Amino acid sequence: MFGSFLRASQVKSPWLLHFDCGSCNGCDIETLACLTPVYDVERFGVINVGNPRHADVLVVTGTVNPRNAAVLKNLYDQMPTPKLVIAVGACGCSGGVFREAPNVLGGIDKVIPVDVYVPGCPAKPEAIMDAVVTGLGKLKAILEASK
Amino acid sequence: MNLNTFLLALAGLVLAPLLGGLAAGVDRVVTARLQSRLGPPLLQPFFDVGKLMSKAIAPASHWQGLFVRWALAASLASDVLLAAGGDVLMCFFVQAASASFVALGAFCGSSPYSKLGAQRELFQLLAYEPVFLVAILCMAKAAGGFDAFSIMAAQGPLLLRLPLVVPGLVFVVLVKLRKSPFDIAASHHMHQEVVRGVYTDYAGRDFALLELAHWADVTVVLWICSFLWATGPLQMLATGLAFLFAALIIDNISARLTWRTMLKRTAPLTLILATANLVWLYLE
Amino acid sequence: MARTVIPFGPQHPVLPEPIHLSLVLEDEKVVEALPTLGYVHRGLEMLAVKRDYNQMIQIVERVCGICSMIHSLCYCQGIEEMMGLEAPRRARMLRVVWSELHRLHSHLLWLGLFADSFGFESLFMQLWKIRERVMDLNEATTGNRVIVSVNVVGGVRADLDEGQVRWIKDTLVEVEASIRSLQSTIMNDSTVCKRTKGIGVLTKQAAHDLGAAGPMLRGSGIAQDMRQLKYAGFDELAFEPVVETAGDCWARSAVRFREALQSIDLVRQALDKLEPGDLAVKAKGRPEGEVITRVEQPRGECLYYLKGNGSLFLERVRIRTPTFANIPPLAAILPGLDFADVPVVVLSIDPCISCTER
Amino acid sequence: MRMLPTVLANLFAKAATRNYPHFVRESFEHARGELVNDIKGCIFCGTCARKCPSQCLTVARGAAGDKTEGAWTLEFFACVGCGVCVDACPTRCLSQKATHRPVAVERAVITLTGRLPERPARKDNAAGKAADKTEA
Amino acid sequence: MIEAYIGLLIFWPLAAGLACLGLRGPGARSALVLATGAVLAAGAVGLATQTPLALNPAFLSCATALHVAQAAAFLFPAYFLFQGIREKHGLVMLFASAQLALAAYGEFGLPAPRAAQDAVFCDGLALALVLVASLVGSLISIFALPYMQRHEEHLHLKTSRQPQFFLILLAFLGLMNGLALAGDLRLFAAFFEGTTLCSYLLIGHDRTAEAKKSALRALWMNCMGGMFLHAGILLAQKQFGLAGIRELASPALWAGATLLPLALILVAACVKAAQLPFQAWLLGAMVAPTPVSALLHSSTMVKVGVFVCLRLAPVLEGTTTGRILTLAGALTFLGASALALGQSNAKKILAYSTAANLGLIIACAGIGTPTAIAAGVVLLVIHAVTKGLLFLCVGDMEQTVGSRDLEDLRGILAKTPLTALAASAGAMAMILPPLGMLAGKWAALEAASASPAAMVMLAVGSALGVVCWVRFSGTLMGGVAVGPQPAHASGLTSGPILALLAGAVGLGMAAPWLNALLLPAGQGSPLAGGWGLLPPLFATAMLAWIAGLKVLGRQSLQPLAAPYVGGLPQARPGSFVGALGRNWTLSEGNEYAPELFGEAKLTRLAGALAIALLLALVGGALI
Ligand code: SF4
Ligand code: SF4
Ligand code: SF4
Ligand code: SF4
Ligand code: SF4
Ligand code: SF4
Ligand code: SF4
Ligand code: SF4
Repeated sequence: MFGSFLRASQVKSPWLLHFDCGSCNGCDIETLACLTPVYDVERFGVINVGNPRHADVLVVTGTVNPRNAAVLKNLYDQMPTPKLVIAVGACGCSGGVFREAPNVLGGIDKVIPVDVYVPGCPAKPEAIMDAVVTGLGKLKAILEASK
Repeated sequence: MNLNTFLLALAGLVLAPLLGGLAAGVDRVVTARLQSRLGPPLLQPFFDVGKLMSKAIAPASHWQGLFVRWALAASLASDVLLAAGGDVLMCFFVQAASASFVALGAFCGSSPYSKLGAQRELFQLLAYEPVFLVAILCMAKAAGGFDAFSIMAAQGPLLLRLPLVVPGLVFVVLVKLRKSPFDIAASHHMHQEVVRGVYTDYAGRDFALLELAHWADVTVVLWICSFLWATGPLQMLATGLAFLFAALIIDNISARLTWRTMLKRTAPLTLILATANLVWLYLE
Repeated sequence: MARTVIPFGPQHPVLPEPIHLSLVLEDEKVVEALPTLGYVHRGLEMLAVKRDYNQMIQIVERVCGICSMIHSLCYCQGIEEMMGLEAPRRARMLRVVWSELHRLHSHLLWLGLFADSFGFESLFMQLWKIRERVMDLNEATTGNRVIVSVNVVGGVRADLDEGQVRWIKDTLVEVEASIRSLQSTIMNDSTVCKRTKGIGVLTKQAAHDLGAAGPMLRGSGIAQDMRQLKYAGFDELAFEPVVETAGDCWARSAVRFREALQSIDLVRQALDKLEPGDLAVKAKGRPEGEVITRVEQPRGECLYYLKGNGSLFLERVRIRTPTFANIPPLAAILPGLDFADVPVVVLSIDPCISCTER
Repeated sequence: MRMLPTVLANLFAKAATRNYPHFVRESFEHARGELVNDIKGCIFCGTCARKCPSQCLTVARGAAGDKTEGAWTLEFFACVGCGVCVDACPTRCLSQKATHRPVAVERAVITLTGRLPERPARKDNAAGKAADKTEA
Repeated sequence: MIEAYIGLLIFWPLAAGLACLGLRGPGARSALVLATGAVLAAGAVGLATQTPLALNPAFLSCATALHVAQAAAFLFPAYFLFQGIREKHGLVMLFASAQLALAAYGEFGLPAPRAAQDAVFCDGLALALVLVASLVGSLISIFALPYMQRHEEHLHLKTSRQPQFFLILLAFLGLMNGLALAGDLRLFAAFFEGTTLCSYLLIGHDRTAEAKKSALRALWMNCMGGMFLHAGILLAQKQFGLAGIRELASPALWAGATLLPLALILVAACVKAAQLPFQAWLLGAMVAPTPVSALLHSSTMVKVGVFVCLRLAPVLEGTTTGRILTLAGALTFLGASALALGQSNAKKILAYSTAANLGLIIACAGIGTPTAIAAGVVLLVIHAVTKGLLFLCVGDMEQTVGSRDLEDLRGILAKTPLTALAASAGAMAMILPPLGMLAGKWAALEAASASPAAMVMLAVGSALGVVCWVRFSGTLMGGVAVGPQPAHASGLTSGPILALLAGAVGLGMAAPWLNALLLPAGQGSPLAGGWGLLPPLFATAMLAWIAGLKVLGRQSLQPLAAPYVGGLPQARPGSFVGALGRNWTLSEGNEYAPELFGEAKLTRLAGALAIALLLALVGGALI
């Protein structure tokens, strides 16, 4: 019983860490908007924690450049497993409109594995919420498989 | 120690953290509603703890596990003491020990935010402890005994004789619940310059245990506050909830202050009020 | 007194964007603050050699998502100047409408983040709740909440019909009422004042000498606003820069609060002046020559230098953004602050790193 | 203190939250959402690909060796939804839905193939065969 | 048999000290000191089995002993006066002459008092002091063996001055035992002056300018204390014609009489106990080698003050003098705790905290109820052990890193793990429930219920103490070690530390029972009601201890996480790559809030209040 409660909890309390990895702010403010009254992702148990050691879901907006790649990798490594990564916006998915800019390496999957991609420029808050739900579904499947 | 006391103690051990968790759930829901949000389910805090329990972490220090468990033990012990009708002062000291362990563990951490948080945690302790102590002294004086049972058995509501300790107690509740304007060491919801402050370096199971300890603490604090109107269990519940609700409202209508303001203004002010009440009890 | 070294950012919960400050504290007071940038640098100005001047509109619009519309406005005005075009009057009025809606949502966003920086969560929530109304206006009229993509060289590519005009006006009445209901909290609440009044003071002289821009400049008592240049439709609108004199965080917040209301007023004026007409003139030829154009962004003066060489591709796009101008003043006011005030002061310049670094 | 009326009003009023995904608000009419190509109408002229500021479209004539087939490929992770292609398309076969593009769990591109118009191109008989093909 | 124990307790240390002077070899010295420790321990334990007792051993009750004591009343002040003249120190000269004058008056101006009923009188309180002086004192002396060796190496002395040092150190212990057991006021006064002399010599041991200054400061203040003591004794003599301490401390005697003599003696006690405004001499004592500070702070000197207060406490119950004394003690507790909080110098923290805790004990004495006295005695014992531990640890750490500043002690855990952990544990033992210090504090708070002002001061002071000690402990536990790892752990260093650690924790845990054992003879019941719930609490604490240690064992195998530094890369542990591409070393400093706890301002404020209270103490006795 206790074990199943623990497993159930894992998909009911996604604490997220947002990292702006070279985004234009468009996706950031939409991510932030998710927390605000009209969207209120806390309904799904989401808390925006500022600290990778408490986070379960890493939400990354923006493109990767040589400088922030190291930071992104660090933050990812500091998160305890199991963890999810959501790439938000065209930039996060692929580098978007900046793919060919000189200082851009591309999407964040160049540095860390991505679980859910959220296309759009910027991604709509609804899409970001979809991503959280999809990611948790994915996590649930993994947990079920490992049972 | 007879069987009755033992059962009461056991109830305190088990129920107090659960009640604290429920209070945290109420807090989350009511806060959301005050902000025009729907908010999480009532049991969300339990899911949070369950989730934290099942995370795999690398500890930030080899010592933290130890301190976390000591903190939890101290918090639970203070619950047990209170439930079994023990000495309220001692219960308070035991709880302060819990806070000290939390701070110690944070000192052992590796992140600068953790250590900064630990410093601030201590300043918080410095700010609220005297007020709380004096409030308890007032209760004991008014009720004629230091143990929980005799305070609860006091004639009529203590509030009528202790109006001036109320601001102090609200201050204590705000600090203990980590609510604005006094969420100085570790912010509760929105995150501040100290990141998670004293909690920065705790993660996974350790953090879950700490959360349990926090719940136990909240129960103790609200319980002691409820002594102000202890004419019956329902009245006590209502008083406790009233304090909780007051804290939530204040959290939502004020900005967060700095520890300097807390230490230089709020703490002395509430302390003076509580002391005045104490003196008044003596003159009576 | 022992020193504490705090790495503030690039990932930090109060920082909306990655900037790093190496802070040295003594007694929880800042004694040294060294900023580092480069975490959002994309090098997008260089994309001008790969994207033609029309495609560059979409690129510069993504210099920053918050005042995206004003970036493309500045750029398009520059190209128009280079090519000798003049946007039709309706287009110019519509540009005012959308650019002021952007300023409005940007200021509400900022006020919310600012409230968050001193831990006033419910105020943050309230402001962002109001802001959603403005975002709806954007999405309904242009198709996107944030990156509206309305500007083209020669005019605009979206229009408002009668119903929309009425709806915008009605919505703005409600938005204005909601904003005004928070006025006393933002300007007079005792805890808020405790955290903002007298914190991070930038004197008028220092603001001038260090080249501050936007509300940072106006909060220190200098009445300078690029809208005084009367670009787009501003030549026909009544406009006075908003000025506060205290120079502290409170003054900057007051400037932005009043500017949010001013933007609502400007939108109304512009909507009233809308007359039927063309949306854009056709751009002929290729841009050639050099121009410098300036507009007022929510964060202050933004400057574009454009150089065309007669081909489809510009030779140089150079952008100077307001946050860039505000960093020296910030570095000047940080030392001596309480650590707890660092987020408040950093946010008070409304830092926008993505445009600073591009 | 001054915030008190507001929070109390919030407490007793209905929450502003839209309970997405249980309640989905209808999209605004002209919202620029998911880009779709009615491939039957596409003449593979390549205008969209040339105009796209993100350069996320490729149009190939005579793909797969078949001189009568054309392929229209959208790297949708890089599409910024600006609608420039939609405005530029001569046959108006491109459009944007009002709803946003669903999230994906894998990297993918969308390739649509269709029959090239017979010369001279006539819009009405360009019988298109649409195929959704996703490649990792 | 018991007479032999007492004789050994008092005279063996003196003899061993003299032998040290003769035997200059370090080996012989070590053997002697260790033997002294063994003898004192045996003597103290032997005494404990017989307590309470009243005796008239020949060597203390004979006329010769009294003559020696009477001579001492002249000799000590004369020596002090000589020192004062040599060092041209006006205050020393003033108070020494005053003492001489008083001695002369006592000798020639007053009729000889009735002899004390018992020359030796040992109840729980006296036994507590004997145990403390003998056991803790011996451990400190043992610790001093390797310490002084290194100390002199460090100073590059040509001829060792250790013989003199150990002479005084050991003699001090004998004097303390004598003082605790003396039943006659004149004997008592002689021992009292003896401790003043010893402390003067020990503080000045290093002969630096600073040491000299501090020693003279200690001297003039304690001379003044001695003057008050003599005045008080003489007044009492005049009033009642008595010289027995036990008779003097019986409430019946004082019924209806003015308490002025007692008030004067109490002021003397306050000086010895380094209460505000006399804390300066104790702080100055820091300049001496650590074993000296340890001795002064834990088992000797300052304990004399609280011993006197507790001895007289039964008389004080319910009197104005008692109430004022409580206030004065509480004020010192509050003021010194606040002062401790503002310090980063580890020894200063310890010094202020000593003053604070003694203030607490004095407050207990002022309350004077059996509960309060019991609490006071428990505090006395446990404080001695804990403070001794802390001083030894700080001394060892200071020798390891070359600084006694808390900020420089970060990362010490990696260098001298044993000492650092012991210090950390000692610091926590000062505040943690259910350990003795906290239990005592708690009992004091509840006992003080007659005085709201004292209660509030105690409450605030207690919070200050918690903050101070957690920070102390946390600072030692945190931080990254840099630099080489010097290791010089010798058994003579770690042995006393471990023994004191065991004592601090063990006695702390045993506080409830200890208190029952140590109650002054004929005093009421053990501490009131609340203890009832303590045993389960202890059990919980033990369980948590075990559970925690298990986790510690498991976790010590796990790899550690990289610290959260905003996501920045780390080039090496304890740093981050920050602005200017530089490698920034993560350093953290504690917050000392100087604007609130600044030393100068607070000292002035608290000092003024304390002087007022002491004046009231003396004045109040007149009415
Ligand atoms: S996807 Fe678009 S809105 Fe999002 S960060 Fe990139 S450019 Fe900005
Ligand atoms: S002046 Fe500009 S280009 Fe030169 S080093 Fe500095 S930042 Fe770089
Ligand atoms: S400005 Fe940016 S893109 Fe250009 S060279 Fe420097 S780093 Fe590269
Ligand atoms: S100042 Fe720059 S980054 Fe900030 S909103 Fe404006 S354009 Fe964007
Ligand atoms: S060249 Fe640019 S950065 Fe340099 S001073 Fe001029 S405006 Fe400023
Ligand atoms: S005219 Fe249209 S169809 Fe023909 S080549 Fe040009 S773009 Fe393609
Ligand atoms: S919407 Fe814009 S980015 Fe997307 S394919 Fe069309 S032109 Fe390219
Ligand atoms: S979608 Fe339109 S513009 Fe693109 S290739 Fe097809 S017909 Fe041409």
